[in-house]
Amino acid sequence: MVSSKVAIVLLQGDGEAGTPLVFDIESIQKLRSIGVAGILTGTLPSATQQNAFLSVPLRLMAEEALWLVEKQLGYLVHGDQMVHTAAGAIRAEGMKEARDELERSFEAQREFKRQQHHEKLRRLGVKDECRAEAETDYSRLLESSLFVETCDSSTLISQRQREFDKPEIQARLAQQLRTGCKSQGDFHVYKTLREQGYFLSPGSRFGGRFIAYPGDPLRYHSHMTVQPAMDYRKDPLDLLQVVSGGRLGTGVKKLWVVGGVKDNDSTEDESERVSFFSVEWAGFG
Amino acid sequence: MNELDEGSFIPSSLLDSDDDADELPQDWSHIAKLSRGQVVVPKRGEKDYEPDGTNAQEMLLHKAKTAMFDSLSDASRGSVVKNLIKAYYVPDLHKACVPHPKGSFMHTMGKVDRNGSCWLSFFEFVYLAERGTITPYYKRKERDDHNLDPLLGIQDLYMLFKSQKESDEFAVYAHLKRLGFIVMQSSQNSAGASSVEQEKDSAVQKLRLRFCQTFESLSGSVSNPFNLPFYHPLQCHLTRYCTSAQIYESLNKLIPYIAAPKTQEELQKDMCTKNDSAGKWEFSFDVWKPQSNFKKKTPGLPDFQVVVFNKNSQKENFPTYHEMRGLLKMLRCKMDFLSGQANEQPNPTKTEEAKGGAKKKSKANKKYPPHIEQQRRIKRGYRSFVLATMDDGLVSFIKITETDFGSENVWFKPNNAPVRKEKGKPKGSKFNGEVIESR
Amino acid sequence: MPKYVPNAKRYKYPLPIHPLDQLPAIKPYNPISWVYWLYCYTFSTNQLASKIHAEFTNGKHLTVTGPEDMRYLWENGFFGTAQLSRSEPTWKKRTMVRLGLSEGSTALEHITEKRRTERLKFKQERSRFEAIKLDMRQRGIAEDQILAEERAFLKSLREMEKVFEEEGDVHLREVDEELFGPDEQLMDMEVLELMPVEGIFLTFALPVLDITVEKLLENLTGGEPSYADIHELCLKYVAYHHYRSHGWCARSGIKFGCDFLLYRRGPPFQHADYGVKVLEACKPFDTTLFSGAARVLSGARKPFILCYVELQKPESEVLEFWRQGRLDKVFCSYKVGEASYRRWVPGKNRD
Amino acid sequence: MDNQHIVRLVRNNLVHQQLWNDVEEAKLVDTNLWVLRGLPSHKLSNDDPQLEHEWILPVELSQYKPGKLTLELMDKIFSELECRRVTLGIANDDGTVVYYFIYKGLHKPKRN
Repeated sequence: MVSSKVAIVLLQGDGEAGTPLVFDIESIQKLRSIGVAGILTGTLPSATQQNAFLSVPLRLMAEEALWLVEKQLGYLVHGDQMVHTAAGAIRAEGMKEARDELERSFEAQREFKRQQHHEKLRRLGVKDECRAEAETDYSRLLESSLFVETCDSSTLISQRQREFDKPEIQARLAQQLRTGCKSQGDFHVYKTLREQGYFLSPGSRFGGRFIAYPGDPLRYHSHMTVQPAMDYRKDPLDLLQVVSGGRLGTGVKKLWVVGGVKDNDSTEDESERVSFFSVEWAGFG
Repeated sequence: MNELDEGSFIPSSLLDSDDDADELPQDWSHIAKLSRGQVVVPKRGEKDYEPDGTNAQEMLLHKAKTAMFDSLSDASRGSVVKNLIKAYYVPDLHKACVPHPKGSFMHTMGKVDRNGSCWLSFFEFVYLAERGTITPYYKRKERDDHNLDPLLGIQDLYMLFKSQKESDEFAVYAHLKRLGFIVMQSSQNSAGASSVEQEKDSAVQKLRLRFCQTFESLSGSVSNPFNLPFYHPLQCHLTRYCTSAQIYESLNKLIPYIAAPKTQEELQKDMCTKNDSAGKWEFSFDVWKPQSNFKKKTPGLPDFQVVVFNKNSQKENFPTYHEMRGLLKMLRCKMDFLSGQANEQPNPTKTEEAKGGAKKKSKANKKYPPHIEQQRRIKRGYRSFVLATMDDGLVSFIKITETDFGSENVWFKPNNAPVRKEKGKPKGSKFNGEVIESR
Repeated sequence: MPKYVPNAKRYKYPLPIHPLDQLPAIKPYNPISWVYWLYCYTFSTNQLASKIHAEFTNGKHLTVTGPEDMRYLWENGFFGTAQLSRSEPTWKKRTMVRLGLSEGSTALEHITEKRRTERLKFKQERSRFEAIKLDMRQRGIAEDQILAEERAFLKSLREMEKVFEEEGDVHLREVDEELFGPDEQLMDMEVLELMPVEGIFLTFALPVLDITVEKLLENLTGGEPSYADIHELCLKYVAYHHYRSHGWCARSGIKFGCDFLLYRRGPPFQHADYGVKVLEACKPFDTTLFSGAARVLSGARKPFILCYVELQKPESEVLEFWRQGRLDKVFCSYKVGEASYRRWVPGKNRD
Repeated sequence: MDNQHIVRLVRNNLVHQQLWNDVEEAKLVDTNLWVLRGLPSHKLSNDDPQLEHEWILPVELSQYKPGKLTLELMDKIFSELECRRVTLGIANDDGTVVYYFIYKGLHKPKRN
């Protein structure tokens, strides 16, 4: 089942937790189908002058990445030296293979374009004898219009990155990622909501840690602004935040939600780990 | 196509991901039209409250997803052989070299060396590769032969970021670049300033510093003279206040405040006072508004400077006031509030300000009554910088502006109040601007 | 008709301590006028004829109960908040109207109440339509037809809005009987509450309340406070005094998630201009703390001011001043610095 | 947490400003907290099936001290009252009382 897991690249320097990214569009599609939307952050080549519709890489929240690893749906890949090593290890045969690959892609493009061209000429009713002449011109034109693609995923390290999918490596990377988060409790809040079917996205713009959607954000309005996790027993509810949160929620039609995380050592059921409360302005006073 | 013109048909609601209209963009069916250059008015409010189990809704969601993923996979990055611009990443320099540079990106990006090669910073390299403007390769140091330099994918490029901070900064860089802003890395920019100039500067700097220090110590003793009991019960028997202003003035001596520098002189004084409060903060980018006559070599002062901050990283926090002040002292950019002054007292060393303010001058120099002028001053504030906040992929920008309520007194003065004129009936001098009670 | 008092006259003075603006004119050619002026000057005082009575109820709540006193504090600088109204004490007037005791103008709360009922009705209509829509979808009716239905529905809502008519009924509840004293007159249940910072301002900075500084401090922070006990209150007061003393009318910003709202003159004249959050200068904060308040405020088009207050002396020294009741020395040990926080949208700042 | 001193304040506000009916005071056994119970003058939300008695928990917001209302305490209150929502009656230090619904668990926002 290794192949079906999504590779999550952790960008990190020395001793850093890492920024989780996904580069492969099929993987992104798969994540979406299991309730992980993430945020696209790269320039969309077909519309490079705007920020509303972006392309790969897909950036995940640390909590998302950790949940995917825990659920065996994804695995973490890291190594700032990996590209250097892979590039250095390439031998002449390797490069030849890459060039052959490019040539094959060109050949396919030529084939496709010629066919289209012929099709067009036929439709226009150009006679066969005139065609031969046009053909040489066209060939020159065609050669310069062949497309060299910059791929989303790496071909250099595609073999190497699979080797990261081993329990002990995953445990280490996950631990590293987890300790770099501002709040440890947020993971439990994320997990509980995710497993109840909510889609979550980063929520700082609405004054929260997460925004929760009842289904795919492409189709549904968000329902809640989820606050950073609280300690169930120790942290007092900040009433000033309740007041502004509740008012804000009324305006944007989102409930203001707090989750209290119970201690690690408690024997309670995992699903009882977080206790949620939803706050809403009562409409008077 | 020119980088600037391209953006003009895109509605402003699409420009920024953190649009007011809530949430994330949803309708990818527009993007196909967008890339064909048609004017697109994004539709809003087509979302549902929650899944209701109907097929119709399923269908709509399916359509939305298809539109999204089709747009993603149809938009492949790269260029045709004719326009191919190869850029080679040089690992030791963490930069990329374009041996045969061409194209409009060179107006605002890269540095051309003696051999005619263009050197791209790592951000420029990744950004241009993402757009499909250049084709990225990895330069293997032991070989001159490019035939053995492998082609890189987007994933490879990202994996070459040296730290989380660098990748966060790149996200902000790309966000601004996509909108047509001209963005330079701040450190890169100042390092580029000629060393001679810097040396000359430092001599002057030292002189100024000494002056400022004496000034500081003097003003320090003056600004806090308050050691008398403030509102002593006897005060009311000894002093008579004849106007509300006098009462206010006796009250507002109590709390010391930090006054913002408001003129060239005050700014220079502030800049050369000791600055150790910025901590680890420094500006990431110098940013210029989109402009067609930009000169890389003599860019002038940037329109604003940006710091980047990751709100979810354990290592980072929203800047404290001390850190903000430290950043303000380091600020080297155009300052709107000076534009009016530059006109009155031309200063040859600061022509940039005058130039930058020229466009706005007509607006800024328009005379308002003093109390309106005052409100505008308070509201606009003084020095400012932009704080780009990274929230797991969503970037939002906050403008932090030094404000100064302490230097202004806004109590109501009946004599300055706008006098409402009654038609055809000139007011008597005794009237004093107040409306007479009506029965 | 009740006598109309224009705002400019009613709120003539920005502070409860008035200047001596009734002094006679001096005529340079008339020495008698000089003497008369001097006489008036000597025997005039800025002091109130009698200080306003304030007391602590329910522990820390500093309240003013005299109807005249409540009015005075409201009209001279907008101090305090009436517990049964939004800001100005209007409860008695409103209740008279509600119980049909006298005729008068409709108070603000009455109008909002009515609007709320209307809004609720509209919303009921909306949810009824949502159900219809769901039903149509379940029956597989085409989307554009549903949209057309929706447009028609929205139109009908607007019609309904137009024809909404007034209704006024008076009924006395059982519990309302506690409002009447032995003399069968409506009692004023309303009291004016002062924020702790307002209490300090009207005791220490201006001699307005009949309460001593010592008693005030004891009630606010206890007899033997530590520095931690007084810290927050000091920060808030320093900021409050700063704005008040430069002429702003500062009132609680609680409903906007911040500490103070600043008005140029006061609530009857215009909406608040700024929202202020008081912070410690050297303490790091979580961004969530700001972004909520910033959104609420920007929704109301009010700039958001971060007011940083910094202690410049050792804590022990300040605490000692506090214990001695030397509030002047306490508060001038702090320094104020300000920055504004606003969302910046690059796309709107390109030219 | 102790809220006895503000019960009257919130009660008067409910009765005389918000015009609620049948407002009663009660003390909880588990937590020693005072709560109010009363009937609003009109339906508070369209999502409510009908006009019902509401539970109100008076709490004090002091800007100078952090509160003591933990989520654990909230859970105790809910389990003793056995209701779907509690209304927080927040007494501010400026004299106003504001009201916020607090629901146990995740609750959906109003549709409109």
